[in-house]
Amino acid sequence: MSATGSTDHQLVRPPSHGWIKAVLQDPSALFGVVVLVMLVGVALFAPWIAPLDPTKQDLGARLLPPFYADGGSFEHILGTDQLGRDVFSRIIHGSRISLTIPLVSVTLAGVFGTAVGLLAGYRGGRTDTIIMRIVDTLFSFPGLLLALTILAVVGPGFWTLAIVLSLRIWMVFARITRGLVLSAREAEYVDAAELIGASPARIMLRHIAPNLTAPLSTLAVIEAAHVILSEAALSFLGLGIQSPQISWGLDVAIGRQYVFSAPWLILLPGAAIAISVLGINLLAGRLRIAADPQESAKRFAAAATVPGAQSG
Amino acid sequence: MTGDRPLLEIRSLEVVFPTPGGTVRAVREVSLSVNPGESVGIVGESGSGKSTIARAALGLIELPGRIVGGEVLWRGRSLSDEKIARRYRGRQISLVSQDPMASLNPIRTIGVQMTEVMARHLKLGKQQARRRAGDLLEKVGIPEPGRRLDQYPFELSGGMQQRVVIAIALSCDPLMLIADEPTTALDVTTQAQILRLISSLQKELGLALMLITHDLGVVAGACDLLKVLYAGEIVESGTADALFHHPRHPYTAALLGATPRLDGTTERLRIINGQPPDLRSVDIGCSFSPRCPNSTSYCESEHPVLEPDSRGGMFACWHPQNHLDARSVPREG
Amino acid sequence: MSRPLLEVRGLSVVYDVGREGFWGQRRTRLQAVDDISFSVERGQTFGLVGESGSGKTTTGRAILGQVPISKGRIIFDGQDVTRMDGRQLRSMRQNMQLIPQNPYGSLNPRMNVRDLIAEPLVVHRRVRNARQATERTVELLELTGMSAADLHKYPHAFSGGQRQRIVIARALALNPHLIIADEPVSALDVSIQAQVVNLLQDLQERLRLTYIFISHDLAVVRHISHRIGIMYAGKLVERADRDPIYQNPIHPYTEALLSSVPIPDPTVERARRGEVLPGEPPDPISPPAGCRFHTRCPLSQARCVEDEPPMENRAPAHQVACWVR
Amino acid sequence: MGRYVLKRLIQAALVVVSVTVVVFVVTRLIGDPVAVMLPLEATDENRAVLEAQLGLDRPILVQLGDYMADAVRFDFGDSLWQRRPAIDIVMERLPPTMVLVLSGFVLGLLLGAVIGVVAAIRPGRWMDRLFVLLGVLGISLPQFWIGLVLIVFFSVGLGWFPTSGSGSLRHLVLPAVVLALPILGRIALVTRSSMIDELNTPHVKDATARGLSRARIVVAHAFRGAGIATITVAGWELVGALAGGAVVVETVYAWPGIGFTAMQAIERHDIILLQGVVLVIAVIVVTINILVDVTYTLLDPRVKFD
Repeated sequence: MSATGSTDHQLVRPPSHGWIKAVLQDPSALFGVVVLVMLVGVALFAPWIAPLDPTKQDLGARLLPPFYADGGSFEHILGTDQLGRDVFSRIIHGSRISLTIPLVSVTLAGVFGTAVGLLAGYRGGRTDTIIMRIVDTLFSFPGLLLALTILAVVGPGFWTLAIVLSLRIWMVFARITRGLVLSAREAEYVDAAELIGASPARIMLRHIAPNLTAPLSTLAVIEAAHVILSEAALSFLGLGIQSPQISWGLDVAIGRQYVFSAPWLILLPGAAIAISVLGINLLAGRLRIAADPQESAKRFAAAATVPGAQSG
Repeated sequence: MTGDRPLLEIRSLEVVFPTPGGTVRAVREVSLSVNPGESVGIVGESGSGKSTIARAALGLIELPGRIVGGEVLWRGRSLSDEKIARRYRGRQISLVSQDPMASLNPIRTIGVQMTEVMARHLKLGKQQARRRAGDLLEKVGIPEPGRRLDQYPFELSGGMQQRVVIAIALSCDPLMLIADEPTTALDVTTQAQILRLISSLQKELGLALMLITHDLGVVAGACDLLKVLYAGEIVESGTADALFHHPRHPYTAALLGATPRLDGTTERLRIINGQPPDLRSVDIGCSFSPRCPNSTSYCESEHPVLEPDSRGGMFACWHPQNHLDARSVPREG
Repeated sequence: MSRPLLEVRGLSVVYDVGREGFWGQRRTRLQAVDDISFSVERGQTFGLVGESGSGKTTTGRAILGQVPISKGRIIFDGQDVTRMDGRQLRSMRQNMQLIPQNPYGSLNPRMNVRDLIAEPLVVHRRVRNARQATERTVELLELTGMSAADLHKYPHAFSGGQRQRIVIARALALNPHLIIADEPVSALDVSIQAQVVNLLQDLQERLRLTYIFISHDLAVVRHISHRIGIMYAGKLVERADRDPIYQNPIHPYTEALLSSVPIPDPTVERARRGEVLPGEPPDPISPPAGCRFHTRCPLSQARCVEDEPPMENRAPAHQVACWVR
Repeated sequence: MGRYVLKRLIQAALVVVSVTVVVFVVTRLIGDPVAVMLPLEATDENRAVLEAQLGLDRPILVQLGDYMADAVRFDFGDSLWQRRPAIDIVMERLPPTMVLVLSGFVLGLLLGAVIGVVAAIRPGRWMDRLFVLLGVLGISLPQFWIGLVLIVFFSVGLGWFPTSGSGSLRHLVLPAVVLALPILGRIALVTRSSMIDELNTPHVKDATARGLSRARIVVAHAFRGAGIATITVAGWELVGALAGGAVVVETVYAWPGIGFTAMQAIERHDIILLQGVVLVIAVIVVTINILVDVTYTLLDPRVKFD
């Protein structure tokens, strides 16, 4: 009804594939893409990239500073730790945990949570009430503390860690999926499809599911960042990844004892975590906008308010 | 207040909205003025630019929209100066917008929303403002005004909400009321109540009224003067009687023919073929020419400008209708 | 005339809308439709008119089996739909289709025109292969004034009026007998509204369709309907052929409704400064006893407050529920 | 309304009961508390003694019953490490945690809300971009790391603040800032986004058309609406700080609170003390959730009507 009627039409346009272009034009999202590509690349090719064996001890070369500090050299470009292991190589190998743990946890949580959310959203009624009551209850659990307790009692390890972390986040997938299904079911075109007699399976696959993919993949990216942080924190506290496996969080914990003499042992592995998570979160922020046409129209409007910005 | 100086004057206004698909030219070369006590109806379909004109009249073209030409003057002073606009807005020019539920803040009481406006413009104290708010609610026909002040908008029906919006609009004794589709969200019987209320308040208080609507029926009884908008331009203006009985522009005539009437006699409605133009790429010629029965190749290449006709009205058309009754225009069948 | 295509007898629909009381011990019920009856002849249009909350949309939904019926019968083509089992119902439903109000929301933005229009054909296995589906889609597009060039476009490429044509084509895909059009033109501009109304009339003639035309707009209803029912607060208050409704309305509500509709003619508008109907429709959760209109009715009497007026014949084929008139 | 309150209370009780059961299942069924608590060289006899002492030789349901009955009275048994009631230790260590968490929370909430509101006033401008980046940083930096980095710079390098411990306001600064960071980040991002939505609602635009001042529109209209989302997130963040952030931050700064105690209990295999910590935190978390719900009804009149 308004003069901007034609912009309203833009809002109901399906999310187009122009989002790749949009991501690349946004410097912070581009940073995120670069970080993610590097994380995956480094993790995949760690043995070939790392100059030295990350577990090889050299007690003669203990606590060597990185190249930029006094006494540093390019032989151990980021210095060595208290056992003379090469920090650069350890950071490169540490990326593997920071990639695999979120991959496993988010997949487990995503598949289970989405299934539960679909069930609740589609069946509705009593099923929905019971499932959502359970999900709400789990949301009120003291998360990290409970995870610590489980890990302390069961004993740490890759799979325990991955499962405990997925236990903390599956409810998010369940709740979001249910919300998406419910709002998609409200859509008039779903109602229209029901009226022409389309089967529940068809309605689910053809009319509801396409609404889920974009927001759920964005959610997976956000939760991956969350899992990386939790893994690092648990490993730092000594209840996550255990030596001789390599984790950035674990290395920071080791470096802690040398906070006065060898601060790089804290700064560098921690920076690896920070940069990875920052990159992923920045990318997720852009993906969220790309997944939501309304959000991107808003973004366009906001960009148009900046003098000199593109105006179509 | 002198009667001969217009309150609101819009001169050659041009407003654009950038969108991802191109820049929408929402309002093109629109000029109009409203004198004290006058009731002006602005009629147009969606996308015709009518709401943008309402916003412009309040100095409220919001980003990303931009005024790229012309000016809006309130009693001779430009409203593009935000400081000036802010002083008059809600004080001398008030707005009643389409959806009362959306127009009121859902989580603040009606009393707060009424008194904050009076505190701002009239510098009234809390008690004074509240008393005046109660009086205003009574004036717009809301029963138990004292109790209503402490209620939230969702506790009222749509018709009552719109009365509250009208009460807020009148709260600072404005000179002009802009009503932008004030009854579109309401039921027919409520619409009749609200239209009656606006008309009687306008007469009683000597307000100027700018009534913006897509519904020819709504302006027929409430306005003395009309402007017909098409694709961001005024294509015809004049007195209500002239426009309804002797439309000159083929669009005005076609709109009348397409409007179903309760007292109509024909089985078939007259249709206007085609769709309104895409405002992102407006033709050089007459915007209505692709849909116009009178259109010639000349219309496609030459843009008609508003010209006065013998009865004091204006129209922008190369091949206007004759002085015939709209209803005698042959109907498509 | 032969037997009507659709008969609605004593239809009532009650919704559960929540719980009440300190512990939520009472269920709140909303009687959306209360004991209404009407019939629709083949090839004709029945206009169902009312303001928001009057129950007109619910009535349409109940006929389509979209909301559970708490009382009454729906007889379609001589068969009682309310007594059918799942399979019979499924095949019966193919004969009734809906045209919803909002052409912007009712088309899946991720499907192109071909997939949208062919969906009913695919769902009900009316076509054997993609080629047949496309052929039939083109046929339907042309029937509704669109063209084959639009086949692979998505809804966002169309204006409201064009989308409503796509919606109509989709509704016609299964060759239905009855079309329930729920405010099909109220989201459209006047110039487009006329196109769609005329298209519906043309299609009715060509395909011998039967319509239930649900609308709040008495002016539009007048142009398309043969017979009209007026609803107020879940009740049908007046039912008659078109002309008597407009020329000799009997129920005071019908009269008030007619006088509320503005007429696009300043001379007429200025002349008809009659009383405006005061007040607002009652709360559907606790409607007033007696005649539901008595709270606003200028003619209300003691009896109206106590007893509910039955639907009675006032003239041939003209029924009214009112004690006073 | 009564139904709503009752429902919330039942749900709160349900959360506490299920946390209790989960802790019981984890410690008694999945894990082997005796093995965890005893040194490696312990004999079978030592085992039997400890089992009897903890009552682990009785049927599992009897154990659960006793356990629940005790838990209701906050009796979790004696800490193995300190040989005194676990609840006493927890209660001693709770106040420092509350001081830390509340100061970090208030800092994060206030700064985050202000940043979010300021950013939303002109979306897309450099100020907004800077604040968004700040917000994303807040939620991206690992707390244990940023805690150590601050120690490296401000304690080791500049000597402004002590590296660890408690006792003075100066001890509080670094841990409180670290705890505040993710809260600030999330609150800022959420507040900004809901402020932008709110500033674009028709009622805010119409308030502008009524000539209200920009300040009044931003504060009394937009922020009041956006505040509802902020409160929700603030509730989650407070819970997150208490049940997660505090453990990490207290460990980094040796802050003698409940999180530090939990880590000490784990190191000393003191499962009884650990479960005491978990259950007390669960009760506090549930209380916070109820408070958030109450705040809702105060802020949004529509909630009262369910």
